[in-house]
Amino acid sequence: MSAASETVSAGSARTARIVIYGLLFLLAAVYLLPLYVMLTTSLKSLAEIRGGDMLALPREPSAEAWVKAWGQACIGVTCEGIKGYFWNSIKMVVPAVAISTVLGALNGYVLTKWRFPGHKIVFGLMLFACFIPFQAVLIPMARVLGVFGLANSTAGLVFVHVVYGLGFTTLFFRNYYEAFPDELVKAAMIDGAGFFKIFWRILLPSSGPIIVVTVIYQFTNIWNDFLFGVSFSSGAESPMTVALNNLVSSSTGVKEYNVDMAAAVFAALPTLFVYIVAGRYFVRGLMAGAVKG
Amino acid sequence: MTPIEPVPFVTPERPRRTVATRLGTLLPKIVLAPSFAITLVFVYGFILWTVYLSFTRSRILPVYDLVGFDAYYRLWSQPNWYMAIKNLAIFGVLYISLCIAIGLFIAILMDQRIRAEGLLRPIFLYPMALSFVVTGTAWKWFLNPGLGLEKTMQNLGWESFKFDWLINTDMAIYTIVIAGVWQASGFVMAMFLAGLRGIDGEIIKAAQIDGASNTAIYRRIIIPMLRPVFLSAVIVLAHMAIKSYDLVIALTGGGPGNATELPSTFMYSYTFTRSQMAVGSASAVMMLMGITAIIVPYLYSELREKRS
Amino acid sequence: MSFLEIRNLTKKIGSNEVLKNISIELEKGEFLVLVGPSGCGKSTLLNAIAGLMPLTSGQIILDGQVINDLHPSKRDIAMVFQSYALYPNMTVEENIGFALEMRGVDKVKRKEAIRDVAGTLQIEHLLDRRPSQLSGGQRQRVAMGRALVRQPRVFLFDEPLSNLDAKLRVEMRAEIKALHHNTNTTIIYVTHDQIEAMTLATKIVVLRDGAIQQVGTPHEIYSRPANLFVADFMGSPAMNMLKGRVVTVDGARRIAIFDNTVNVAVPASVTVDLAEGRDVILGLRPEGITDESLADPAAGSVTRVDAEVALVEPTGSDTFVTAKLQGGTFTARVRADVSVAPKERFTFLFNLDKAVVFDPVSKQRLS
Amino acid sequence: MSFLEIRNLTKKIGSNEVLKNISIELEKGEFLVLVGPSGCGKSTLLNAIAGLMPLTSGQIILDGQVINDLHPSKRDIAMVFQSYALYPNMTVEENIGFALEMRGVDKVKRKEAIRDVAGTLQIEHLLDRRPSQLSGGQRQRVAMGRALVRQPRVFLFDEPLSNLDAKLRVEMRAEIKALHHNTNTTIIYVTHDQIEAMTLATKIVVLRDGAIQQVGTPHEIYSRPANLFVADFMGSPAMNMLKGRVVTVDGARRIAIFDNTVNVAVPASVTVDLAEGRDVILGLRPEGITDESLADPAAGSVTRVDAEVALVEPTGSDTFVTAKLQGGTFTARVRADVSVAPKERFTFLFNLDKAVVFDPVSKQRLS
Amino acid sequence: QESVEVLHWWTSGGEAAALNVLKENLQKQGISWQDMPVAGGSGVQAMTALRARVTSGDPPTAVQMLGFDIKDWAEMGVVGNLNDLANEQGWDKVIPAALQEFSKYDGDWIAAPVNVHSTNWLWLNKAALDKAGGKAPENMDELFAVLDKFKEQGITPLAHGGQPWQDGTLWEAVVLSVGGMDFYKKAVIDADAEALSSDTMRKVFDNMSKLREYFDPNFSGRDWNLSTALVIEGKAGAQQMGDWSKGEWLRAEKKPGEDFVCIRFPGTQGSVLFNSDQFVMFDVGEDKRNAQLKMAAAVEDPAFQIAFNTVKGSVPARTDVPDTDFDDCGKKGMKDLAEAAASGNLAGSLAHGHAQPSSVKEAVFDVVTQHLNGQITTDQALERLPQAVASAQ
Ligand SMILES: Nc1ncnc2c1ncn2[C@@H]1O[C@H](COP(=O)(O)OP(=O)(O)OP(=O)(O)O)[C@@H](O)[C@H]1O
Ligand SMILES: Nc1ncnc2c1ncn2[C@@H]1O[C@H](COP(=O)(O)OP(=O)(O)OP(=O)(O)O)[C@@H](O)[C@H]1O
Ligand SMILES: [Mg+2]
Ligand SMILES: [Mg+2]
Repeated sequence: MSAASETVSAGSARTARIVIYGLLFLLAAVYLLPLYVMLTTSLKSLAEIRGGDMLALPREPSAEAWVKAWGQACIGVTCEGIKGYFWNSIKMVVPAVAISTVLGALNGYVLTKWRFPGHKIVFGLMLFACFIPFQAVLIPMARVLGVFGLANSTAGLVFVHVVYGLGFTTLFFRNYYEAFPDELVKAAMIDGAGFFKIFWRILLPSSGPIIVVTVIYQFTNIWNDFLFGVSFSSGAESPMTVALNNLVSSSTGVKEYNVDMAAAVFAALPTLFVYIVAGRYFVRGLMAGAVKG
Repeated sequence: MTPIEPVPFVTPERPRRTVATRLGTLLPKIVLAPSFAITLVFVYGFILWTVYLSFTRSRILPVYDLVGFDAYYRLWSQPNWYMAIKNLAIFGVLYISLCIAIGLFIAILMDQRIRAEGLLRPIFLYPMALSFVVTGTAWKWFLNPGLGLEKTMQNLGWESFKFDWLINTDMAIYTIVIAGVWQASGFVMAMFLAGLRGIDGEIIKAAQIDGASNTAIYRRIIIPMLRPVFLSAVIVLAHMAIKSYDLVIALTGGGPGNATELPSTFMYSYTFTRSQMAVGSASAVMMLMGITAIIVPYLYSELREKRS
Repeated sequence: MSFLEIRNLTKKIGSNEVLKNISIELEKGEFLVLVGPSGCGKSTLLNAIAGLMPLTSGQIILDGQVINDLHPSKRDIAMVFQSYALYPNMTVEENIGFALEMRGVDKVKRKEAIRDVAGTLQIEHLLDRRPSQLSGGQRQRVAMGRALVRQPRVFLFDEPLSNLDAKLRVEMRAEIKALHHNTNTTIIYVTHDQIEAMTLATKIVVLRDGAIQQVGTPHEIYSRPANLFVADFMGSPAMNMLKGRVVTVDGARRIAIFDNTVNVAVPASVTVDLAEGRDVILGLRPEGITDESLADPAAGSVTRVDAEVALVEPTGSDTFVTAKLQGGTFTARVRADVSVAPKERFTFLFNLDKAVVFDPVSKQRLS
Repeated sequence: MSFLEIRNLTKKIGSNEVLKNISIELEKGEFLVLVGPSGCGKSTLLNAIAGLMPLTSGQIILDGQVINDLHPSKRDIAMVFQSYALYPNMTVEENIGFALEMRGVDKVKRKEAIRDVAGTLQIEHLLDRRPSQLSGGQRQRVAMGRALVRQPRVFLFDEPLSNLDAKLRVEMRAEIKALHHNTNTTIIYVTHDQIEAMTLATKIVVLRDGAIQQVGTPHEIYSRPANLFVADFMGSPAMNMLKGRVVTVDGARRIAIFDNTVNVAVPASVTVDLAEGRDVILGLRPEGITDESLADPAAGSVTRVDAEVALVEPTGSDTFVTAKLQGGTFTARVRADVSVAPKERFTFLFNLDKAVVFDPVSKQRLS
Repeated sequence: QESVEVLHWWTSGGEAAALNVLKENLQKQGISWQDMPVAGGSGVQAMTALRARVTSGDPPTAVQMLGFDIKDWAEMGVVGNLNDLANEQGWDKVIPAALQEFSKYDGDWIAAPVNVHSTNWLWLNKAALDKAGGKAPENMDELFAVLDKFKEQGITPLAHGGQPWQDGTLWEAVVLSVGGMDFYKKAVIDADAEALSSDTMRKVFDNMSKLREYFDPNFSGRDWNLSTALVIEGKAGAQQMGDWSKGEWLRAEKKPGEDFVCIRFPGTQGSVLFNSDQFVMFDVGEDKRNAQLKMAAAVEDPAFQIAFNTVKGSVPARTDVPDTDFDDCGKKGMKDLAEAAASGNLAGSLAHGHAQPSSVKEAVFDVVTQHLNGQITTDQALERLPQAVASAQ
């Protein structure tokens, strides 16, 4: 057999690169459109929004809407903008993410390194829990929160998010720890470490990638949740999404689209930040376990 | 090497199991127990509760008198419910397949040693970070013929350009697909990218040496090797499709007419706005049965495979 | 009573009996090597001794105490894993010190002990690195250090050298030998490598499918394998197994091989009576078949055999020659500079002093 | 002109020069083995030949044609990867047939070719399985089959046996040897294993840090290493390196070793003039130092040395004895059943015929 | 400190400002106001939140609610009792009976009505109307004639937002216009199956189809206030909408009679379809009861009634409030209401929950919306309407 003498010409390789980059940037532009619309609209005046082109750049950019959305816009009878609700969300998200992540990590640890008969069934049941539609649990959950005295409180919301986040966090950590060498646990046992010591000193410090994935996933889901927020909190206690909804979907009155959009961007900032900063680790973390590829 | 003092060695009096060792073996279960108990009560307990409610005549609030299958008769006599199921079929199939196709396509492009990867990755991922409470308005504008794409194109001089799916009863469900794909395809891209990065480079080299062209390598080797990722992606997307609610409410509110009703919006509206809680519960039960039909075989195969 | 005694140990995983009624006794200071093919249960046995998995039945008695139900952390046993199992998030220093820390040894003493061990293993300059920044050999030494720092009652090594390249392996082997020599601790060591087993052990246990095949000194195992499996498993190239039959020549019992074309004296080690006409298998290691110049001048019973050379494999230090004769092939070891080529005839010297005889049915050695 | 010629090949990765000015010539049907320590550039060189990475400079000429810019798929070269690189989504049959399919061979012919190869490798019964359902040894054979089915111009093997256990390794080695013998194809083979290198190669190239140290037949490499590195790298246990000085005794040039306590004849291979007083290093492999019974009767120049035994390592087939003498240690290979114990004195026979001499400064062999 | 927690969906500027009057009034009495706004979908989310609160055993003090929802909740036995206060202040006399229907359950006062909206209004851009002849249409045919003229002017004739409740609002106005009050009562209030599939109803649906042709293409899903804006800006000629629409005009600094014209939906003169926002007082226990009663009293305070209703566009829930502070449209509304109440031509609005429970209401919306969007034909609509209503009951 003889090989055809064909050389890779530098020219065709370059065309291929150009096509790839072209496609990627075109797609990126499409993906960015909604964000672009939100940003430009938030910088326009109301008159310009009504009369102008949605895709046009603002003629006289102004940060007024931003200032108003943050500190002055009226939500119900209080006109202090969304900043208070922003902190509500933070107060809810941080403990909820932390607790569900820690519990998920512990569960994953037990389910992979301390197996007992029936561990698969336990895991299967916990995993299936990821798939239940949340609308179905609102009423009984309200009852339970009432009984526990957690109704209408941030603690209650944290509790709800932890409960319904457990399935996913357990899944993530289980898949990750599945690939974690058993020998390390055995070695630590022989070295004299106990159950928690092994977890704390050996597994947890090596769980960086999966913690990133879990935290990102939980953070976005909890931050963006509306249903639980509107059902289990009220008034000044409400998370960001509820306040945003009150701002943008009030049924009467002049719609201040620029303020709405500015508020929407504020509401999205933390999650955007998380994805931009941790995107690289997200893919890495997915590689490390969440996806079995 | 100077010997260090031998560490005092604890000798148990009896060779039988001590309380300490027994506690040691129980500890993992004790740690797992709260999570498991919570899941049992708050997921499975609530599912049972929902099943129970579906056999009552609950309307505005739960009542607990059993009346048999009344709610199910009502449910299956609702044209809305059929519409919801039909829409879910259209939406589910398109949403899952488009997300996977686009996600895979972008992932493959991104895998070509792209310099700007750090810049592009978050751009494709960010829609996942935004709730539809946030992006709904922007999307509504964008798809609205009077404000968005159609108008922009016409302003740009393409007078005959028409894009009115949002208000077209036959096409509105596809706008939901568009927005949904926009939101989730980046996440799927990340999953595929992770999968691609996990493929052993030597296998690709081997294929090159075997004489495969680049397209043949993708078609015959790489994409088939991503099978587990496909499976994970389908599961993740299927569950998002079934739970999709924000998307519909923000974009069309179920309209025009009931053209974009989905089981999730159906259930919500029957339970909470139409004061037909029993029918809502019945629809929830049907949804759960559908989910079970998809997920349980997956879980079963997934957990079985581990044995070998 | 022995220092470590394993009595009738059985371990089932599911319905699979991974260890079958294992009994081993070990004195203090002995170096026990476990060998056997992959999957025969070596790691399982180590894990059982370390307490990392529950037993199905049987007892493990250490220093007079039944330790079946003792938690691994209380057994005072150190283990070096095949994969090293270094804690990836800790520095070398922390890795080595971890066991001491868990036992509550104070910081100053710990540091001292770590320095000492690191000195012995010549890894002082690596103390601040993490495992990912070490080469395979360095990792191996750290894993060893982690065990050494503790001075446990028993060391367990699970194929600690299998990931190293040949050169480093030789070095590390010497270090382990020196360690054993200097500290006189009790060691149980798993390996695939025949040379390691032979050079390190004071006692070898050969396992197969969870059952003990033979227990003995390296010399016993090599020279007087209990059965065909052990004979075939130890040694590379493997022992030549020649089909033979007992014949009487000039009134003396001899063994006819190569389809009766050659007959050889019955090895001295065979003391049982061999009935005439009985089928046997004659085992002779490659180094028992040599060229003239390599033959052992002290050998008592030597037979010369002419055969056609099939394959010549020079390894540098020796040359292995595979030859064919009447429906049988055998491999001989000849001096490296002997000139021999395929298809030629060559005269081989069979040293029957070194031969062993097996029963072809029971597969046991006859002696 | 040679069949495969590599001319002044240089490869930089970043600022790191991974291959330095490599030139190799290979005739059709030769079996070239590349050896060298981990990270020396062996895989890189194979990849360069296969076209899997661009060169920094230099030329690769195959069958008279410069193939630098030819795509791997057009070079008609087959490669077996260290990790096997089987396509996990395809059955064994599809794996083996993939290359043919890519070349547009029709289905019937493909099937036939696959059957043939599978027959040779004894994997017919595995054709419907997937790689994940195979054992290591079976995978190795499939990887081989994938290369064999093609009858390419050159085979490249990257440590194809390194993942196998000792027994299987010996078997596979024989199969590769037979393959080369029967088909007379050109093979380039990377290995860590000295025995593999020695037994398979018609030509060995020793690499170190991307530079060629020596090219030669196995015998040349083993017996006449070009420098200290090659001498030390090939052979296990390693060659003994003894510090020596040229002296004149009774008018004859000799080499004094062990702090001048012993002097030995200058090996016959040293033809250069050694000035009196010159420092040299005398290299002698363990099998060149023996007990009385193992000594080569044909040896020309033998010196007896009495030394104290430090360590005895019986490997079964031989015993390695390490002994100390006046600020130097050496390892000897003695007959397995010689009785020798540490601390005793023992008489060793140094066979100077096999010795080589190196310059301690340039580290090159003197000859 | 005593406090009231108020669940409502009046989150936009004007309404919230009006509520502030109530809040400040209460604060003067030492009662703090915990705001619990839940916007969106005319109270859909709010009702979800309310369910959660009630189920958890911690209901808010007062909840903004409409019509039949009040009855539903009262039936659950979770609401409070305002009888003492009502008797003391004589609510029976000043609050119209039609409202009391919803404010009372089993004869007990449970809610404090805030306002009365009426839904059968048509809002016209004065300039456009002048161009079209200037005469306000008085029946469906005249309406179509005017709409045709608007079309000739190149503007959208009828600004409509395609959301189910807006479709329903339009539909009930057409029902009233085509069939008159008796037919409305029979078909809508009594949900008479025959009436729902009668020829009159066929005419209603035919008229709906006809009206549909006067919409602009972007109507689907549009919020009502955006439609109003179209009329204000002169991009559209008219809008059928409840009186809350007036707030938009006022905020745009337009004057009734000068810039815009408010008329009863053609053919419904003399009849009023109403809905009334009420604050339902939940059973919150003794310690919070005092504050709750003070809030109820404050709601019925004429000053609040004026302040709130002038902003909201509605008319006061009490009949004894003077109309001096109201504009022309407001005055007209108050007069219409009084007359209709007297003549028996006052009926609850279906679209706003004052004619049927929400299950039936939504069932009707389903049919109306699907018909309006061309998903079903008129024949199908006539067939399906009685079925949907029956199965929802
Ligand atoms: N968790 C398990 N479930 C079922 N069988 C197991 C399990 N762990 C080990 N085995 C089986 O037990 C047997 C012994 O395994 P073990 O790991 O002890 O072998 P080994 O001798 O150490 O082999 P290697 O030399 O390959 O390390 C094997 O046949 C293995 O398949
Ligand atoms: N992508 C890379 N970037 C930088 N350096 C690299 C890269 N790939 C290989 N190298 C370096 O090139 C050198 C040669 O690598 P190569 O894989 O050829 O070694 P090798 O001889 O095959 O080693 P081994 O026996 O361990 O397989 C090594 O020092 C390695 O660190
Ligand atoms: Mg093992
Ligand atoms: Mg390599």
